Amino acid sequence: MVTVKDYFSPVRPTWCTGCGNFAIWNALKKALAESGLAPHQVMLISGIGCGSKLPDYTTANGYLSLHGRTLAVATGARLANHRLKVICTHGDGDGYGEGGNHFISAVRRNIGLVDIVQNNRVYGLTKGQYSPTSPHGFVTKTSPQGAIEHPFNPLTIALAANGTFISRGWSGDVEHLTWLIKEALHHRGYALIDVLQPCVTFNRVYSYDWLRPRVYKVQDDPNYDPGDKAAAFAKTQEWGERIPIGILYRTEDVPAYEEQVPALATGPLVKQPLRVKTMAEYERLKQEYL
Amino acid sequence: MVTVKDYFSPVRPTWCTGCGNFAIWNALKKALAESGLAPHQVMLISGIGCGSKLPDYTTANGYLSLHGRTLAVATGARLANHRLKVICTHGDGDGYGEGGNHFISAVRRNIGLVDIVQNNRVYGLTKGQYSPTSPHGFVTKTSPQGAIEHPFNPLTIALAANGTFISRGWSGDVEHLTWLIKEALHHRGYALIDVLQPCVTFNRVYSYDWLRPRVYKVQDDPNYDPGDKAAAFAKTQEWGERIPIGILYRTEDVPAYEEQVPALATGPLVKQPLRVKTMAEYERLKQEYL
Amino acid sequence: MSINDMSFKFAGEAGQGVESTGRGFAKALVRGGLYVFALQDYHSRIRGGHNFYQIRVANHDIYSHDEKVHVLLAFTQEAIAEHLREIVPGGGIIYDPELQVDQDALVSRSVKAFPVPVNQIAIEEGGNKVMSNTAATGAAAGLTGLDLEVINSVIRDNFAQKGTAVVESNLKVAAAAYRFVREKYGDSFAFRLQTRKTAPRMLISGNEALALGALMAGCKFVAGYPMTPGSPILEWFATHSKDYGVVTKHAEDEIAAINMVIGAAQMGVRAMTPTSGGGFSLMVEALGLAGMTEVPIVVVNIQRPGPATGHATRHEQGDLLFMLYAAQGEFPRIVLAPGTIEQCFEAAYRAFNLAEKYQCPAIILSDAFLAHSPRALELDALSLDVPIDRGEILSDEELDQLTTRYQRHALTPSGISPRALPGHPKAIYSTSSDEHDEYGQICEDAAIRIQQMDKRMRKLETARAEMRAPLQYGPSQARLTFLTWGSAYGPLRSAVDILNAQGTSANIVQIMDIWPLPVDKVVQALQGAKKLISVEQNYSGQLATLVRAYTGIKVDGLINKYDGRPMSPEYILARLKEVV
Amino acid sequence: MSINDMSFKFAGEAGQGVESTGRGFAKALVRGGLYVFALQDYHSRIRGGHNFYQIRVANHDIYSHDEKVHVLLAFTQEAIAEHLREIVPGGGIIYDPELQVDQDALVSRSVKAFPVPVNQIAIEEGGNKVMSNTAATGAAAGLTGLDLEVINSVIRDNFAQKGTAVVESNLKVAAAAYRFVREKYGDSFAFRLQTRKTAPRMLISGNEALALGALMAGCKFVAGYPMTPGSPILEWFATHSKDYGVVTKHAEDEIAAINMVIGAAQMGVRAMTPTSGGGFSLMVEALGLAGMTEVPIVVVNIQRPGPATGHATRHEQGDLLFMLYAAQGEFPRIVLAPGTIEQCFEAAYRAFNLAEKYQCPAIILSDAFLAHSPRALELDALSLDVPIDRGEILSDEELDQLTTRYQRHALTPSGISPRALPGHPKAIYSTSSDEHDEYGQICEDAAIRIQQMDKRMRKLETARAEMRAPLQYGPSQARLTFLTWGSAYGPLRSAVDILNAQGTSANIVQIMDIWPLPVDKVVQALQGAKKLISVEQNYSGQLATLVRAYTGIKVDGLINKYDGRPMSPEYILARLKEVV
Ligand SMILES: Cc1ncc(C[n+]2csc(CCOP(=O)(O)OP(=O)(O)O)c2C)c(N)n1
Ligand SMILES: Cc1ncc(C[n+]2csc(CCOP(=O)(O)OP(=O)(O)O)c2C)c(N)n1
Ligand code: SF4
Ligand code: SF4
Ligand SMILES: [Mg+2]
Ligand SMILES: [Mg+2]
Repeated sequence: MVTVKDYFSPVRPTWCTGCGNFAIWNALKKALAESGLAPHQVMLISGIGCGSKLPDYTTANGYLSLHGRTLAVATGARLANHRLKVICTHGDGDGYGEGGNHFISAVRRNIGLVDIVQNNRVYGLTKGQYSPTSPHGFVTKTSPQGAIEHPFNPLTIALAANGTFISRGWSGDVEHLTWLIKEALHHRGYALIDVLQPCVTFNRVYSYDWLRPRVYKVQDDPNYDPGDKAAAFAKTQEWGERIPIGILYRTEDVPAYEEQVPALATGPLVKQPLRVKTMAEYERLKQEYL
Repeated sequence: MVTVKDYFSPVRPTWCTGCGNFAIWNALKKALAESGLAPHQVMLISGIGCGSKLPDYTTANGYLSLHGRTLAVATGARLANHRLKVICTHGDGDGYGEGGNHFISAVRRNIGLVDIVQNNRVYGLTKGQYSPTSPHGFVTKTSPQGAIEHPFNPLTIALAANGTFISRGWSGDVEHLTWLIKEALHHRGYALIDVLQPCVTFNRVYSYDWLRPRVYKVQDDPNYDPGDKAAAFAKTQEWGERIPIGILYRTEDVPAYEEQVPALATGPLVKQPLRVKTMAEYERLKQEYL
Repeated sequence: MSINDMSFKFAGEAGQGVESTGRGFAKALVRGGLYVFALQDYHSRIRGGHNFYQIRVANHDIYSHDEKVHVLLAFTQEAIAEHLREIVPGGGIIYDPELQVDQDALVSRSVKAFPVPVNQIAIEEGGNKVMSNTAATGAAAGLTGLDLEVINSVIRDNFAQKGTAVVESNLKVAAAAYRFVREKYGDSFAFRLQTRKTAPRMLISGNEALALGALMAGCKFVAGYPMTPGSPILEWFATHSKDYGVVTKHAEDEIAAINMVIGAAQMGVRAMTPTSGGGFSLMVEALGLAGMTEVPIVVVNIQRPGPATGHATRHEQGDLLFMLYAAQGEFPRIVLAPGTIEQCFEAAYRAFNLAEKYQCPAIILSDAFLAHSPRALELDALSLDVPIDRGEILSDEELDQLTTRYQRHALTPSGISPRALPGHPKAIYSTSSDEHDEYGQICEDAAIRIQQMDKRMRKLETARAEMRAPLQYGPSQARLTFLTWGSAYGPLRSAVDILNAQGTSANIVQIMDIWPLPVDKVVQALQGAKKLISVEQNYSGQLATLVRAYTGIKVDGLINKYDGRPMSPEYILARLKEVV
Repeated sequence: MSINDMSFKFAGEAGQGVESTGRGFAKALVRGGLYVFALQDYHSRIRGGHNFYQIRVANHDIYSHDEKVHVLLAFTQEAIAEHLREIVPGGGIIYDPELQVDQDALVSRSVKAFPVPVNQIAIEEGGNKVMSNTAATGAAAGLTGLDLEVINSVIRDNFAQKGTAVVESNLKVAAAAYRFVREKYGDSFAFRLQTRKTAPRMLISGNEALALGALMAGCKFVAGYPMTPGSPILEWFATHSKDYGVVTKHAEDEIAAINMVIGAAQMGVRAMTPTSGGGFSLMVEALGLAGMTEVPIVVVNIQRPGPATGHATRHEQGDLLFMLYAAQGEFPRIVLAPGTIEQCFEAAYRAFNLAEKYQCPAIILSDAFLAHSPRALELDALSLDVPIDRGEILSDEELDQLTTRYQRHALTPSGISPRALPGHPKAIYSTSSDEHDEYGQICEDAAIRIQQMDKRMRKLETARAEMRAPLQYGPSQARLTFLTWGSAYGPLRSAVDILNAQGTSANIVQIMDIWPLPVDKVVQALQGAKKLISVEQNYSGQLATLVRAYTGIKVDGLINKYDGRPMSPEYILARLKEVV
């Protein structure tokens, strides 16, 4: 039986005390264990940022790539070995800033990844510049007069890009987040979990105290239909006094990218021999040029 | 008085006979002339692709940048000289593929650009690979079994990114497109004009004949309110038997990015002297280090 | 009368089928037992402009075109204006009489006019003007006395997909044009072709050979973003993807492409991304990622003229030094620069071995000339002799035996750390683009930094020992030694043959294994040179710079070219007069 | 007893204010008329870990830290364990008695313990434990006999924003700690500080000087994406943006940043993007765009250790050759590599002139050590002597006179084509990243390609003539000549001073104007060298490679370092023994 302990690592996180990443880390390990996935069946892929250090603190296959390139690396990894659960953990700067193009592409592609975005709405590791999800007017080192742009709403964008699993969690509720990750692990295709992650050092606005009273669970409303796109659109736009968390949109009707690639029909690419009938193939190919 | 002739150039387009780019080119010149803008008041910025060659065929300030970087270059240009009308013309591969991150950012930023995307739903200049807007199942040189991804819907994405002017034109109706460009030229902030542009060589699906009977003008319906986001969301999702063109969403309530930059309050950056009071400024700055 | 020694030039607008017709004709020649080398020239536009396809034919293997044309197949008037001066005296032009041709100009150059109503023949015999190209090839066969059957066999294969009716019409058209020419011009033409009996041979370009080499090496994942002249490789794999079990991904951009390749390679799959210089520029950061995390990837840069967009469809070798130093920091990489079709295959085939042995990125640096120019090759020319070597990968059985925590970046004398592919319960590890310790954990310790740097850089020395000596061509003692790389080798080889035939002894040192530079082997190859001249398709003589930087040997002269058009033997010989 | 010649080390965890406290103390020392050089060392994490800030103090200008510490201000126990061995005999440690300190270890090294209850003082006198750092500085002043007033003046300035109450509390805390130490330890400490009367001097780091230089050069547009250690420049401009009329843009990524800069520069604005190696890697393609379209831009690469993410907060000079060859194809570029704070200013100030004169990208290659290390400078050390030169820009009046179509890329002997800024009715033009003709129109003609390539490359030769000779330091005839670049100059200078003092004559040739390499000037500077040793903070000796490639001169030895920590004079002298 897999337990959370299997995911323990001798390396201690370097996150600040109180950082919202601890909750995400715990929820992830719990969700994995409760889903019966052992560390060697899991590949954690991240980028660069505070949140992206998560795989370094976890016993599981892991790969800390470049800032912003998480989803591209993960896509290649997934296509190479879709027997492993490929899970991304990266910041909002990584995922929606530097990695914006990969984000939209991963969504449209419906590639089988669980994408946990540690959305603290700021650049943590580089010490507090505004991020794509920082609110208009947010004052930081690179926006001393307040950010001019309006924030990037990952959930609405994912919906617009035909996302198939669009959800939000938050660091203040590990149980709920654990549930969310488990749901995502069962999803067919790309599952976005945007996590409201308080950064206690560089973002004093979106604190636990600010978020806690606002957050509510969409799944608490039995009438909420996560299959209704127009309703989901409205829900993803909700922000302020009330902030919805949970699965805002979901469909299992769209096949994952890797289900549609002919070369993967016979199993994971990495398990296939380099060449089955080398000489026969070679001769056949050369015929094309005669 | 400015006339279309002012925009004529000795260089002849290299586009294929029947290419939808001719109509876009004509509409643009007409719209500029009818808006009373002279060629020296206009800066055309493009990337690389068939459509991106437009500035090379036009007498106006022009800059053909790199594939995918159109909007980034244009943003810098606009911030450096917002007295010039900065107009982008580039393909769907350029704008939504390689340039996807810049697209979302330009939309959120509401930077004062008119962005004409020559959306032929294919890569023309590189001879026919599928593009981000190619439909699922589209067979090309890079998708012999049909494209797996679901297409990128630029209008929905722009709406999701808080776009302020979201429109669609088409090469089959130069008058309407001219009107659209003129409207965009008056917009405060970023104006997207996604143009259905038949590529007669590499995209036999989205031909004039396929498009003509489907296209209808949203502005023909007096009840259509381009200020209603939910309605616009639905409208942007419409595709198939009926394809809406015109201004699907518009608001003039959001200031353009350049209106909010303190350094631009006194006029275009390029017109400001390098340093006003060199020595005084220098001494003041050095004080910071004493 | 000359037999089996001539050049054809098919010339016309983009959209007129210049390339496909030329290639079809070249294929027919190969099937007829002849050797051919074909050169393509086209503009970065889809229709119009002026393109050509030039085919040199011989009885023996040839590595280059030259500047003499014997038969011009002109599809436009411009084609004649453009190429008339290239036609040798006694050569001729095949064209439709609908074109206005200045006969005096032809006469003054002793060029013969061969008007053939190809359009009319196409319409009358085939029912469609598009077959005029088929008529032209039939005419060319008739004029040179080539057996029509070799043309017919290519028609049958090329149009098979379009159905028997189309095949039949084309055969009729070709035959009619052939007859027309035989009847009208008989055996009057001095340049003739005779088919020969040979074993079947391939007509294959550098890009095709490269793709084939990669596939045979077991490449199972190709991601890329279209960019001329790299895209044909991506498209080749897309076409072969299903049948040969290769995942091929046209990605959102080049950055995604290389990072996908890294993700796939990290999982244990042989993976590659093809591009050109501009796309490579976008891949630079990820190159360092592969270097740091020791992931074996293959990156293919098919060079074209820069800077920036430059000349999209043309030729240059301007990226050599860029390949060596691209990306921040220092890490081992392999750079192979093929100079012939065979070497394209070999480079691709070897690159995966080298990448996996040294667990680092391997770059194949080819170029547009090589990419686009097919040559006739014997079926056994592309050798699979080198066994596939995946380097130190721990098997499941070996991993089962592990008793201590797996060290992905273990310190070893060779610098190579045995790899475990992710997924085994005994070898769970995480690694990072940050500097890390032997386990792959992020680590800022100074001593460990040094260990890991030393370990990685040691691989470069290990690899250097197996990098191959430069290829040498020509007499070992010579008055002139040419240093070269990449496709410049082809025209240079022809030029050197001419020099030696004329009594000026000359030889070639061609470096294919560029990095890590096998310094000793290069010094050995160059040290006897009496006069050393670098021949490169770039402005600054990049190989000469490289060789000087690492061996201290300075060339005596540089023959360069940077107008987007490949060198020819004639060009080299003319420039040689200036530099010596 | 030693006066005004010692080093302080503030050491503790990230989040404890090590850097701000250290910098405040250094500033106080400068206000006290002393010279200081400060070194920062921190981890890529926000809290925890082990950081330090080391301040060397002297009566004369100093260019480097060294390995001797006289006073350690330990904020954690780890700090003592980590740094005890660096403390000179007779030196001491200031720490809060709450820390457990192994007194025997101190005694065995003749290091004195100076427990000061900084936490208690902070709470009792200031009401808040955060002021313990202020207490520590007060204590350091007390121990060394430094006039408390210089500390107070910094406290007043640094806390002014937080209100008088905070200022007052800090002053009280500092005074109390000062008193405590004076009372308890008196004048027992052998290393002492005496303030001196001097004109006001600045304490300024390389990044600050670089930003200041760029601003004074008239840089009006800065776009970037945060990346250590380049981000402080972006942030500096963001802070000064409003007051000095600079548009500062934190872009979506580095690719956007450089392309925005190109867009702005193309319009006529002086524009710059700061980054580090990883960000630079992403900018490579656009560098070629600026090269091809002849747009003057300034790109700043503050190097850190690679490959890939490497050591984000540490130091290396591993990107030199990358800067020279980055991007496909060949085009002129300028590369300046400052080695001192003054040169950081100068490089930024000159880069804009050079970029605009030669209408090409100019790269400033600085590094983390330079970026992070402030030094005391005279107010007139950063000279504005070079006049601003925008190169050949046509004025509105000149443009009014134009009678023929404007040629953006006109052929000229210098290769420089007079620029018209977009917007004038007489000079409407469009240009392209494709190869183009003189007007900027896309053009595939071979002759025009050659003309435009030659024209662009001519600029490189024009520029080469004005590139400055290497800076030479030390006696002109010497037994040892050190070749160096970048911040290695600082520690090397100290080492050379020591060598000369010890009777081994030694001098330095520092190359700041890297590209186009002023070959003749470099040869002249190096040709007399008896023994030439390259000193570089990288693995392979990149400057040595560069010099060999273009001058043929080979160094006799390499002193390198690649552990992320800057060199020290001691390190250089120790390594020197190995290489000679
Ligand atoms: C190409 C590149 N650009 C910039 C950086 C510097 N960088 C490191 S982390 C980071 C941002 C971190 O923000 P986010 O992704 O939101 O993660 P967080 O630290 O907030 O968890 C940046 C810009 C980098 N490592 N690589
Ligand atoms: C960095 C880079 N990658 C790829 C290319 C090659 N390329 C040129 S145009 C083009 C795509 C053209 O498609 P699109 O933008 O839709 O324009 P269209 O030709 O269809 O008008 C590509 C991939 C390039 N020039 N630069
Ligand atoms: S800076 Fe913010 S995000 Fe980073 S570890 Fe600290 S609290 Fe967490
Ligand atoms: S290929 Fe398509 S887009 Fe390009 S010019 Fe031809 S028709 Fe137009
Ligand atoms: Mg963040
Ligand atoms: Mg297109």
